[in-house]
Amino acid sequence: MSIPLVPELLRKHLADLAESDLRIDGRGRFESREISLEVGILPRAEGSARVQMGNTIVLAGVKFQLMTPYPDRPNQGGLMCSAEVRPVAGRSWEPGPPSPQSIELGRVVDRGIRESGCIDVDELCIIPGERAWQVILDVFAISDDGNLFDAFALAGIAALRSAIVPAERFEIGEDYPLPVSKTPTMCSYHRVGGRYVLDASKKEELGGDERIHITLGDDGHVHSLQKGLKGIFTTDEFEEIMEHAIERCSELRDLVNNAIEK
Amino acid sequence: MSIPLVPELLRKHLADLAESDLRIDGRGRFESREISLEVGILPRAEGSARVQMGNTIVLAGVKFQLMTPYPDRPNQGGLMCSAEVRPVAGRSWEPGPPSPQSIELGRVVDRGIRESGCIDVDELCIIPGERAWQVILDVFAISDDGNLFDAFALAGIAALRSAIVPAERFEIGEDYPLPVSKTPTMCSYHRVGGRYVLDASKKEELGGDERIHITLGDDGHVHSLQKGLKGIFTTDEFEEIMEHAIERCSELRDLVNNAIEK
Amino acid sequence: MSIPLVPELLRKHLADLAESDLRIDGRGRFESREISLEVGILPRAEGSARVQMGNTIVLAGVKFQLMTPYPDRPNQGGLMCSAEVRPVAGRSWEPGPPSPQSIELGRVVDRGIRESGCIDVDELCIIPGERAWQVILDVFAISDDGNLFDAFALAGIAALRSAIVPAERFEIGEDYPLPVSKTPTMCSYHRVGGRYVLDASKKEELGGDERIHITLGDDGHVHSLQKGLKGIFTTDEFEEIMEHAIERCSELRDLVNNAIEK
Amino acid sequence: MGGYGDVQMIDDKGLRMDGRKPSECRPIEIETGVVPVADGSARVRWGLNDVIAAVYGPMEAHPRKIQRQDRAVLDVRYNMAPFSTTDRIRPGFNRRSREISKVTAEALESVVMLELYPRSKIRVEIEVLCAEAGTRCAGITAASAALAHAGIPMTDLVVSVASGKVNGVVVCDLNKEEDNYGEADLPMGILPNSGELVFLQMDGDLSQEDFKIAWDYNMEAASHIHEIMARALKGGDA
Amino acid sequence: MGGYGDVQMIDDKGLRMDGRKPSECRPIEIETGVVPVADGSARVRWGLNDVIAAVYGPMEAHPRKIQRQDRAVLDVRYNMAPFSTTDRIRPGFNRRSREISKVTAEALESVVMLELYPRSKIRVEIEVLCAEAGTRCAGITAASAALAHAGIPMTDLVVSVASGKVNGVVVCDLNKEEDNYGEADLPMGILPNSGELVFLQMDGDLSQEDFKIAWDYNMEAASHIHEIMARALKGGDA
Amino acid sequence: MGGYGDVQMIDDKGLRMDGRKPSECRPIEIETGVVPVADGSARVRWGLNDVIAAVYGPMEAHPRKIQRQDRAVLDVRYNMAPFSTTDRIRPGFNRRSREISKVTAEALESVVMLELYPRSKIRVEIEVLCAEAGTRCAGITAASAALAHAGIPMTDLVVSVASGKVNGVVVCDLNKEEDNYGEADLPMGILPNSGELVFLQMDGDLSQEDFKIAWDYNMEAASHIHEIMARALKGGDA
Repeated sequence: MSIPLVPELLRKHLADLAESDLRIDGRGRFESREISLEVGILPRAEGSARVQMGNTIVLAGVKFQLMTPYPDRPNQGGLMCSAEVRPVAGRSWEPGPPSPQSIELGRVVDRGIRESGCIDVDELCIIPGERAWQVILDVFAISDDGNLFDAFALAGIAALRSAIVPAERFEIGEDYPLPVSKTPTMCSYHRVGGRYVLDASKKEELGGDERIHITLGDDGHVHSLQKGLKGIFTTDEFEEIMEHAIERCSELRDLVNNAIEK
Repeated sequence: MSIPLVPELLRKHLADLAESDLRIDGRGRFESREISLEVGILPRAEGSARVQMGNTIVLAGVKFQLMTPYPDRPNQGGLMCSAEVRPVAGRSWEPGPPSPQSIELGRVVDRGIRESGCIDVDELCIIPGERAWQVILDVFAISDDGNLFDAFALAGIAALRSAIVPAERFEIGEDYPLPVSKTPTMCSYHRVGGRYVLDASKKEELGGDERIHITLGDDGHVHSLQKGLKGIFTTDEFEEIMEHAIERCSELRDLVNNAIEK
Repeated sequence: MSIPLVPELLRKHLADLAESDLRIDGRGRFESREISLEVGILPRAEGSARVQMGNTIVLAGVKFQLMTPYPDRPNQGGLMCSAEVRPVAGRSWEPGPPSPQSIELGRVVDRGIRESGCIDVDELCIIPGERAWQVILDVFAISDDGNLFDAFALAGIAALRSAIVPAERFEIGEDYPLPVSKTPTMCSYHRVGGRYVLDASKKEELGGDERIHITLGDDGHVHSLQKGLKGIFTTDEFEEIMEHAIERCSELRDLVNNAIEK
Repeated sequence: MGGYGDVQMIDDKGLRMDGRKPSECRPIEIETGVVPVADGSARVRWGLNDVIAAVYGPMEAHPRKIQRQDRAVLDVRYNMAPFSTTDRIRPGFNRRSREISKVTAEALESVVMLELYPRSKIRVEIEVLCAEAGTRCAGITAASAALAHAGIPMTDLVVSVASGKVNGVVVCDLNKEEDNYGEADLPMGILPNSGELVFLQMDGDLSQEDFKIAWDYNMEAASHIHEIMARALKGGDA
Repeated sequence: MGGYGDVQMIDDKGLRMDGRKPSECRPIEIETGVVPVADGSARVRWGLNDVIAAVYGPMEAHPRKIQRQDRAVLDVRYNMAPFSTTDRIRPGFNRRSREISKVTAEALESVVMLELYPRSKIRVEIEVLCAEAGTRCAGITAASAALAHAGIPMTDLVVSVASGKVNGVVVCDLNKEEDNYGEADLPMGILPNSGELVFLQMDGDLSQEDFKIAWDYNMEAASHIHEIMARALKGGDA
Repeated sequence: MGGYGDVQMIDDKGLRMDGRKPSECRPIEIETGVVPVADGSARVRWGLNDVIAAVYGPMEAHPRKIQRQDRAVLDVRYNMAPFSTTDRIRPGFNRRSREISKVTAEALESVVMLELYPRSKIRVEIEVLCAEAGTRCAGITAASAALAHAGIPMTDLVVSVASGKVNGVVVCDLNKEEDNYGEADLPMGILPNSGELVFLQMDGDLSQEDFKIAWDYNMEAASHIHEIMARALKGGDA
């Protein structure tokens, strides 16, 4: 059966499938695409990761810079997370200044990592008031076949966990692994055909409605939430996906741990 | 009688009224709309003012920052006046980078205040060559029903005159009122229906020609002039409005003095 | 005979002329338009030059600033070459951010000068790690009738060779001529009517194909090359124009030397 | 870990520094018609927050490429005035404002009957004149009131409020100090008639239990805010 | 108060540092045809000022949204070349240039018969190559000459000149030192045939009496500049 | 003169630090299909360079003003990922990238049969993921392979390679250290079937004799790279 390309027909098609609890690629409602995660794949970066989820592929790279601490926080280094989507990643991503879509993606990924407190900026201080490390995480989409949010968050935390502080290159002691105390992971649910599904593909995004992004920490604590796009949802619907997210985020955390230990 | 919306018809209508020395809202040629001026209305600003002239409403806020004096002027602080019109203020104000209209408005208001010398930047110096105050005046349009220039200038000088230097917050002594030695005020004349009128409404601006902005100081000295828009005027015409401006600017100065003394 | 304005017809016309080894303005294949070069023509610049090649007119000005050397190169000053084309220079130059055409022009001219090593940035250092001269060369098109590249390069090196370091104005000793150890010159060949010609006019540019820019140093050494625009060329074709360039660049160098000595 | 544990924001009786109970909102006032030249407008004063929203339209959408054949475009801008905070805000591009504008637009699109105005545009301008924690909630609330004041048909109003956590206690509607030293912030946009949601964000650290309490506080506060809004709109939607 | 009172710019005989009388202009030269590829062009050398203006058009206005059905659009840009001043000027956006471009355009629109060229555009490019006080006046004057040289119909020429005040004395056409230490500057754009105005700005501090003197100096200077311009245009408008 | 003469990059036997002969390239691998959602894509690993190119189109060109009635528009972007170099690269406008994008586009336009797709657009996106001298050559090579992989008709492939000079010796395909201390760099874009050129740049200092040697090294290397590319494309063009 061929898949319709016109958004309204695609929408109808997805709704029809949903009636029988089916998805366009045969997955179950809360079934994700196959995920692979590799770390240490970018020789010029101090930490890096590659995530592939179906045909969605993203890279993350960590770089370090020296900075002067801000006067009002002399004992702190910095963490910067940057995530723009360049037009290489798909037909719909246009060149030009960052779109609102791209800004939202970057900020939600940033908050999930930052708000978990997994990087202690106090530990990044070298000499109070004078020198500190600035950690810069750049996440980069190679191929967008849907659900960039989860791929970005996963690649981002894995790249941080694999990062080595390049102290030798800056002539301030020996290299050492960046301390990362937690492993926040994100999972996202899109409303497709009227109900929420996990890990939507690009086609499901195109024919779907609002999405909800949930970032949970090691202990199941909530670190970040975001509802995106036009749509109305109920407390019951939210509780159902939160329940699933607790389980799924834990699986993703195991995936990161395994990749790092390799 | 209904007011025409098409510019050319509006123009004609205004010209017809002018023949009988009438204005679209019944005012006399040199009669302004009702003005109200309040100061101290923005809790986060160190000085503030609100001006309402008919349905034109603007706010001004003063903030202070510490700066390092410029090497070639080690004994001087800084004064910055910023006035952009955001799209909240009316249907015709578009989002985007500052339009030429907005830039002209900001610069004319800035010059009227700056060129009067009402703020002595030498008095803003704290430690020569090291620290000085930078005074930042931001003027902001809430509702543009014409003659933003006069409303901006009035709110701007009133906000400055009401400002308290926040020395305590920056831990350099006690708070004290910002010294403002003069009270420059602006009044603007638009050519409507062939002759100049005071305090044009938005409709009069739309159906009118060039405008002249006059800023006078306490002693009737001229501090700033600007002719805007396409149009030709004579020396006689200018002398007539200058004569009126001397009186009007003095009334506006009284308005500021009264608001401050309250 | 009138010259066609439609690009395709112009192209055809130029090809027809080329068959008889003719050019649209009667020149030989490797014949340039008349060139005039003057230096010292801009009173506010520390060095300056004006080049006219037919109806192409450009100016170059040199300014000096004090800079703090970069931490990793404490003994070096700086050289910056900037060349944008503003819309004054011709109907086809649009206002707005620098076009790719303008960026290429600036960078090719910059490389020709920089890569020759004619300015020794070590000689620009005043106090190692603290103060050095930054030399800024700005090239500016007044009238573009084709071959801005060669005009820019010629005006640029002549302005540098005429420049006086304004040490007195900055209170660090006496003024002295900027040391310029070489005189790189550029000549450019456009494919017009199927074969390369020297110093193409605007019409030839409009009806032509790719162009090749060659910058040679005092000893005939190659300092910079650039092929621009769509087009395919052979090694033999390149060798022919390189052979001519060796001779032509030397003539242009004499022109600079003569202008400076005057 | 961190210093904020030392700042005592909740007293022995379980009350907050400004005397509120954990579930209690700051005082809120809503007023309409504050921008005379707009088609609809509202002002929300909420603690020290002072936020106005103005609505222009429906009007022709141009350039034509932004037009939608089947509905109106909702063009929402959230902006903080330069003098709205302790440290002056530089005008211009701002990633935070862009994101808040986007999620605010998406919340409002969920209720505005855009399909009634094909090929047109409705502009919603939110300006924060004075800021004290919770400006995005005040902005969404003001925008919803301004749309109603402009007579734009909506399936429901939107009220927005945030609960959070401070000194380990879940509290509703954080003030500035609570926000500075707080551990989490959960803003929501709620349809008061159905209890459904159109806006949700969250930052910080909340256990699943605390999260549920914060959620419920927001739901309760939404009813309270709705009463104030309905009064301001003179029973227009209640 | 302030140091400029100490700098003596007017000597015992009432003459200025460069020997001029208070009402006297610096030397002015006007030349046309300086940009061969333009439809019209002019160069004004005025003291050390060296300013060129080029005119392109009337040409088709595009994109179409900028077209006016009943007249041509006049697109004016004033720019200072990076090497035109003692301190190099960085290329790029500049609020001062934008404002001068705007008021210059409005001055010229007042005389150019734009209604003869509906839906078209006329570009006027003003480039300051060397600057010494009064560049906006030199720019307007050059632009007016360039428009005439391009054969664009105008109801009158525009000449522009500024008077000001230095050491308490009103003087015409300030040079750089007078501008640096001066107390006021009053640039005007004058139609030489009618004595009417199309451009007016002023900065500084002038009493009403001094203001009138400065005004009259400008009017006189305008006649003088007009003669020079008319000669340059070969009697084209005189 | 200068310090680089002291760094010995060529050993007694005339071999380079990484063991290569002067005329020898670094190892090159080419792979296609690396961007699954693109219409064509290729990855070139070349020394430590890791560069991908993706092709989208032919697709409708919009806005319409960029359309060409007689051919497709080739829209090429070269970009370095922020983590591709030792010092992080800030995203955003970059004059170097703009120039490389332009010359790359012009090289490819010389072979892509654009006239087959009037009014359409072909997007070519080149992303440098890891950089080690010669990224523009790797980018052109990857783009050419990606266009072939997308099935876009071309009159020939383009392979690109640079030779240069280090310690006075002409060498092919400079690595990072050689590039840092080198005296010249001559990148060329070559059509492997005809030996013609579509891309040429050069920086530095080369005598006419050395220049000819570098030219010939590039020509030889082009054949070698062409073999690798043809294998990657499964004989698609060989």
